[in-house]
This record gives sequence, C-alpha cells and structure tokens, in this order.
Amino acid sequence: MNKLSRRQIAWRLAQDIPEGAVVNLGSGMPLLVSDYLPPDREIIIHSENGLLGIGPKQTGPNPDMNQINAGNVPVTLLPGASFFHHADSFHMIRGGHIDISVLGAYQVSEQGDLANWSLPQGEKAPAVGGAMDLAAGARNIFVMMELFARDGTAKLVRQCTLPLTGSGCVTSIYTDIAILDVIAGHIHIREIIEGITLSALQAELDIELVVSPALSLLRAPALDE
Amino acid sequence: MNKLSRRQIAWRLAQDIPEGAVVNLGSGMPLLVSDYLPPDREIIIHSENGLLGIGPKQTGPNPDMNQINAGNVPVTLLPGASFFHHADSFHMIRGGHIDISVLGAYQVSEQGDLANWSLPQGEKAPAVGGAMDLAAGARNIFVMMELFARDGTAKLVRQCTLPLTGSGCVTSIYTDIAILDVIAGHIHIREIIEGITLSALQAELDIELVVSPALSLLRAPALDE
Amino acid sequence: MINKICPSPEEAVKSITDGAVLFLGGFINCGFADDLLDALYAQGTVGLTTISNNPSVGERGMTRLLQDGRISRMICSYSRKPGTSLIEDLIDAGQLALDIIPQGTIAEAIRCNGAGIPGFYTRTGVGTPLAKGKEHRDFDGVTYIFEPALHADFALVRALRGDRWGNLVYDKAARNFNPVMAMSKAFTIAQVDEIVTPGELSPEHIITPGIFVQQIVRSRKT
Amino acid sequence: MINKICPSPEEAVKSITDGAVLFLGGFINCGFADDLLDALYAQGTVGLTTISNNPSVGERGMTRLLQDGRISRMICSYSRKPGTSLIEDLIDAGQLALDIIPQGTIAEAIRCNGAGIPGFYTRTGVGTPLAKGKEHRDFDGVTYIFEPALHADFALVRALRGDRWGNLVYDKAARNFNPVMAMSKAFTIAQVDEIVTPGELSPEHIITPGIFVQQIVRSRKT
Repeated sequence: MNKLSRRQIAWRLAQDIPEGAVVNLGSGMPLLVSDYLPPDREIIIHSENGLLGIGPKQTGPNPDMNQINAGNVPVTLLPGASFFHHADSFHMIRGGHIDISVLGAYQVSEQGDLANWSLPQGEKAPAVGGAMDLAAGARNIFVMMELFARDGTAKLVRQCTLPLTGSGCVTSIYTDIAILDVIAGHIHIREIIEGITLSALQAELDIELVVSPALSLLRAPALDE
Repeated sequence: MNKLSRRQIAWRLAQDIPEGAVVNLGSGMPLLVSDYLPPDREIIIHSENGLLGIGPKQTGPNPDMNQINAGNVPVTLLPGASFFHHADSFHMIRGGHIDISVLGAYQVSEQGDLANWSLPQGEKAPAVGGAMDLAAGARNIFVMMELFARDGTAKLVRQCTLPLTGSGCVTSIYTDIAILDVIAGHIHIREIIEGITLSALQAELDIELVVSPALSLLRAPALDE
Repeated sequence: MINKICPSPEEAVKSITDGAVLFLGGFINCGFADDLLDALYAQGTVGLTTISNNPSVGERGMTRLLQDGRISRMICSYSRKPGTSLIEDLIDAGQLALDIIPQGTIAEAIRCNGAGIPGFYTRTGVGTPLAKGKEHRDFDGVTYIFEPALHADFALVRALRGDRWGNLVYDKAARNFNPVMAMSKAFTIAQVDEIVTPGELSPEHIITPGIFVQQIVRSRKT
Repeated sequence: MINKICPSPEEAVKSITDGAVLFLGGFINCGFADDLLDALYAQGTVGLTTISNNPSVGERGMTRLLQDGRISRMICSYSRKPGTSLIEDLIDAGQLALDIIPQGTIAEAIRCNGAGIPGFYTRTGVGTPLAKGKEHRDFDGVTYIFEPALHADFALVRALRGDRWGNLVYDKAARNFNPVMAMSKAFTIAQVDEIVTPGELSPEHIITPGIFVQQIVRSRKT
C-alpha cells in the first residue's frame, strides 16, 4: 500500500482549498497544510490568537515571538493581513466567517461527530483550546488524520467512544488511505490509495462506506519530510 | 425668585463633575454642560456615537461633519481622545464604564424613575436613541431640567405618568430652583435658590422633600445666553 | 487573486432584490453609504426593511428611499427626521411600519448576529414600554430582558479606505455602526472613499478585516 | 490631571490581596504581563484564581506563581504546560483546581462581564462533556448552552504603548486576550513597554480607550 505520509495528507488537503477561502489550521498536523497551499491561489489563513493573512514561517535567527500562530510558530504576514483581539477572533469563528477549519482527530463518527481533545483515560491537564469553537462555528471541518491508530483500531467509527469536541460537524476526512466526506449521516469515500481494494478497506471498518460515483485514486507527490 | 437659566443649571451641574470623570452628555440641554467644565479638571466626555475625550465645539467655516457628537455638533478632540464603534461604545455604557450620564427629563419620580423619551399622547415617530442604555448603564444619572413645566405642573412626581426611560436610575436632579438627590426612594434637597422658602417649594410638590443637613443656597454666576 | 472591488455602486447593489432586509451604517447623517443607497434608489428596489440608528438626515440615500415609499419597515432607535414630518406622514398613509429599539441594543443585537449568538440579556429597557412582551429573567437579583439578534440580508457600510481583500478603515466618528454591521452575517457591501493596495493599511490599524466584506466600491467624486 | 502611571510593578500590584481573582492576558507565552506577575510573586500573594488562556509557557510570571502553589484555581482553555508535569503534579498534590472552558467562550464570557451582559448562549461545546450541567436552549431549532459571564477582581494586561489616560496599543499577536480583559469590569493594570504623551497615539489607532485602564506601569528594561 502507498499510504500517504502526514505531509502528503497535508499536500492533498491543501489542493482542495479554493481561491479566497478563509482557513484556520489547528496546531499539530494541520499546520503542515500551510506548506503546500497552491501558490496560484490567494488563501487567507486565520489563527485564533488574532491574525488573518498569515504567510510562510519566519526564518532567521531572531524570530519575532509576538507574531506567532496558535501553534507558537513565528510566522510572516501577507500584504492585507490584520491583527485583532480574541473576542473578535472568535466572533469570526463562532459566527461562521471561517470557511474551513482543519483539525486533527482521535475519532470521527459516521454522523460527523469529532473527538479530538481528550483521551479515554481522561487527562489531568486537558487542552481543548479553540477546537470546540472551531467545530461548532466553522462552515466546513476538514479532519486530517491517519485512518487507523497505531494499534490498528479504526479512527472512523460508528459512534465516538472518546469525549466529543463537536457533534455532526465534520465535512470531510483526509487520511493516509482515503478521502471521505460526511453527507447526511453517511461516509462517502471519494479517493482511495493504490494497493488496497475498497472491499479490503470496508472489511477493516465498522461503518458502511458509500462509494462516490467519482471515486478515484488518492495520490500525492513525494515530499521531503 | 432667582430661578437659574438653562445655562446656569448647566454651569452648576458642571461644578459637580469631579476630576477624571467619564461623562456622557445627552443631546439638547445637557450638551450645554460642556461649556462650563472647570478648566482646572481633566474630564473625559464620551459620546455614544463613538468618541471619548471631546473638547470644545469646532469653530470656523468648514466644520468636519465626520467628527460630531451625538447631538450632531462638530467637536474638537483633546489629546488622548479615541474613536470606536457602536458595540464598543455601548459596551462602555451598558457595562458601567461611564461615571456620569447627564440627561434631560419630562418627569422624575421619588424612586428615581426617569421619563424622558415619549410624551403622554405618544409620538408617531419616537426617539429613544441611547437614553435607555444610559439610564440602565451609567453609574450616576444627573438629570437637568426645569422643576416645573410651562403649565406649572411639577416634573418631580410621586409616580411617573409618562412612559419610563429607566427605573430607579436617577442619582441627582439639577433644576432651576433646587438641586435634589435621590437616596433610597426619597428626594433629598441639597440646594435651593434665594427667594423661595422650603415650605413654599414643598407646597408645590406632591412628594415629601427630605432636607439635607447641609442645605445651602443654589447660586450660579450671570452667564451669556 | 482575491478581488472584491466592484466597478460601480450600480453594479454593487444589483443583488439586492425587492423585500430585502438591510443594515445601514451611519449616525444622524454621518457615515451613511449614500452612493450605494442612491444606486438602490435608481434601481427601483421596493419593499425594503432597514435597520439603522435613524432615518438619515440628508437629502440623499435613505431619505430618497423613504420619500418614495420604498422602505416599508424601519427598525431604528431614533425615528424623528428633524424639520420634516416625512416619517409621520408615511405612517399615517400606512406605508411605513416602525420598530423602536434602544441604540445600544441595536448595536449589540447586530453584533450577536455576526458572532453566532442568538440574542442577549440586557438591563436596558427594563420597566419601560419597550420591554413589553419580552422574556424577563433575573441574574444575581437583577432583572434583564432578552433581545434577539437582528438579521439582515445585506449590510451597506461606509468607510474611508479599503483594499481588494475588503479590509477597511473609517473616518473618525463616521465609524459608528459600520464595523459592527460589516461583522454581521449579512452580505456586506462597502463604499470607500479611497481604494488602496493590500499592505497599505497597517495590520495593526485595520478596523474591519476583509473577511467580513463581500464587495467594495469607490465613492463617486463629489 | 489624570495620571494613571504607577512608578513600579511592585507599587501597581499592591492592592491585589490573597484570594483575588485575576484575568491574565496572554497566549502561550506571548503578551503576558510578566513584570506585574513577578511583582505579585515577590509580594507573596496566595490563594489566587487565574483566568487565562493557558498557564504561561515561560519561566517567569504565572509559572513562578504556579510552581510556588500560589494559584489555587486555574480557569483556562488549555492547561498543558509542554515539557513539564507541573500542572499534573499540583493537581495530584491537591493544590490546584482546574476549570476547562473553550477558548472562544472564555473570550466572550469576559466580554460579557465588561459589557453588562450576564452570559451568552453558544453552540460551542454542545454535545460535549463541557456542556454537562449547563442550561440548554433551542433557538430556531438549534441547541445552544448558556455560558455565564466571567468575573475577576483585577485584569493584568500587557501592551506596547500607553499614556497617562490609560490608552493602549498592542504589539501584533501579543494583543490576544489583553483588550478584552482590559474592557472588563475588573480593575485593570497595564504593563506597557513605552509610555507616551496623550495625543501621541492616534485616536483612530487606539485599541483600548483609557477609561478601561486604572493603572499603567512601564516594563522593566530587559
């Protein structure tokens, strides 16, 4: 199987972000998406700590740590960028002014429920951050994750067993094996990698996949890690 | 009787505004207060259309009509002034960040209820503006009015018969005849003009005045109209 | 390339159809998008509902629409039009319905719309005729009324400068309701006196980030 | 003359007593009022409740207070302190109570406090463990939960420049929660890197009007 690397998932997801979209990239894996935005499209990256119009990471020896994204990465700004405070930033999020939120996930359910903030044993020091606001407010939630956990358990499930971040919020799921869309309580498979059959994938999942009429191969170029 | 003119009421009220106070002046008569602010005190004038730190009126032939107060008067700004939008402006008002709101009144009740926006016959085109927000939100409401209407009716009443602007909100009442304070549902008289006795004034009112131990004469200098 | 710049006010208001609900920035006569409102007048649109602080005081824009009976419902805090009986006459003729809402409640109810909040509790108006029929609720012994969010199809705002991303800065007190309305869920059309290149407005000084603005058009030379 | 300038961080935090509730501006390690927090540490104040996005990541300020057990309750959206088990250890030792609130809900609940609004309905958190025990209510067929306003005695904020009236501007993303907390009902103390004369900050560019700030103190030279 030609499973995609995390960077390849990021690349593939980036191709689906249209010109002019306003996009929030969650910390961790989703931040990789910023490295692969199509250079011919203007895409406005939002960070919940109060920035719009983020460009590439800062380079050089003395980064400006007052110009960070929500993942504590010092970033540059594009012409047209703006700063604002947290109430305005979440006005954007909660009010539906963010087109796409890219989030990591521990589990996604058939109904589009998202669990991405707390592990089964719970944590003494939980970290929800802005994930629940994004899940509830962004117009589209693109999840980025490996389809199976390290122990082989599917992360795409009938019902989430982990504490939810949001219910019915996930729009699309970009994984190392397939791209899936949540449509009216069903998971539609849109792309699948070479080397695994639909039926083999289906056999590993507890949910029934709906096959998109336009099902095609999930591919990404080789990328430096 | 040496009844105070409107400008003299404004002058007298202005003397009671302390250094550093944040003050909103309602349109009409209250705007006169800005002409008599003690020059040795820094007082921050707020206007609900989004200004803080208002100075004297603009003079000269081409006033900047994008720099008006809430009464449509073009004004100057003091060093330290700021502009902000309406949601922030009423955040200031509703949230209790305005120390004193000076408002006109048709009626004030013994309980400090204020009626200043709608006449008994009602109006086809009512104008409440920001008066209800100020009545509910400012820390102190200083009312400025003549104590008696033209027909001789007292404007200080047991119960307002006109539609209310706010209930129990009035702190002090500056009039042409007396200065009164609303304290725990009673009207305390603090100053009275020369030429009328307390008993004569009491006889004209339907409410019982409490006489302040520090009762003194209400005086104001002669002022150009 | 993101380009929200529209060639003319006429083009900008084309999508506004009969019966539309409009947020109109402005206060007294300061900061109204008069070129957009004049274009709307010229277009012949009828049955409008407007949400603004007041009927604008000048002779253009909102005044023309009112005079011609194009506005069938006006939601405002201050409905008087000094020196004229226009509003009273329209009401007498059964041509205009009027809703009075306190100024700060209009501002916050529009912010709620933009911020994904269905309404808010306020002490403003408690005990007054404007509280009638509204939900009352006590918090910590103080009575509040619930004011629902205000919704509109379009927001017509006036700014000083803007760029093709839709970023806006305003001119002094002409800011007033404009940024709050721009930040609503409505389709926001901004009339600006000057169009600049992205980056000319400092990221620290932008009042309305461009994502809140859908179209931007330059004011006509006056 | 209005003069909110305080000679030193030590002087500025004197009124903060044991058991105080504090809004702390900052995000990750960006935009915290570390000089004020260090002065608070030096002063020996205990039993603090903090409301911030996260425990600050650096070694100063909030971290020192946490390490020394001075903060008995932390309300935040993100309680992890990367690279350390400090928070977990404090909880194990029974020294720290923790409340997790979504980041946007913290911001809006603080804004509510400042704006005279007792709380707000939000879709954020509906269907999650953080909605448990909260009032649920449907508006137009959508379920919201009620989040009460957050209150504090003091707000410790960090800004770039300020004047004796208390007007503030911020440095880039160090703005974050600071203006929202400054606009609360709390007694606001601002640490600024530079003190300027009133009028030097343009009225168009001031982010926090001075009426929201009670004391202002210059950052120590570093």
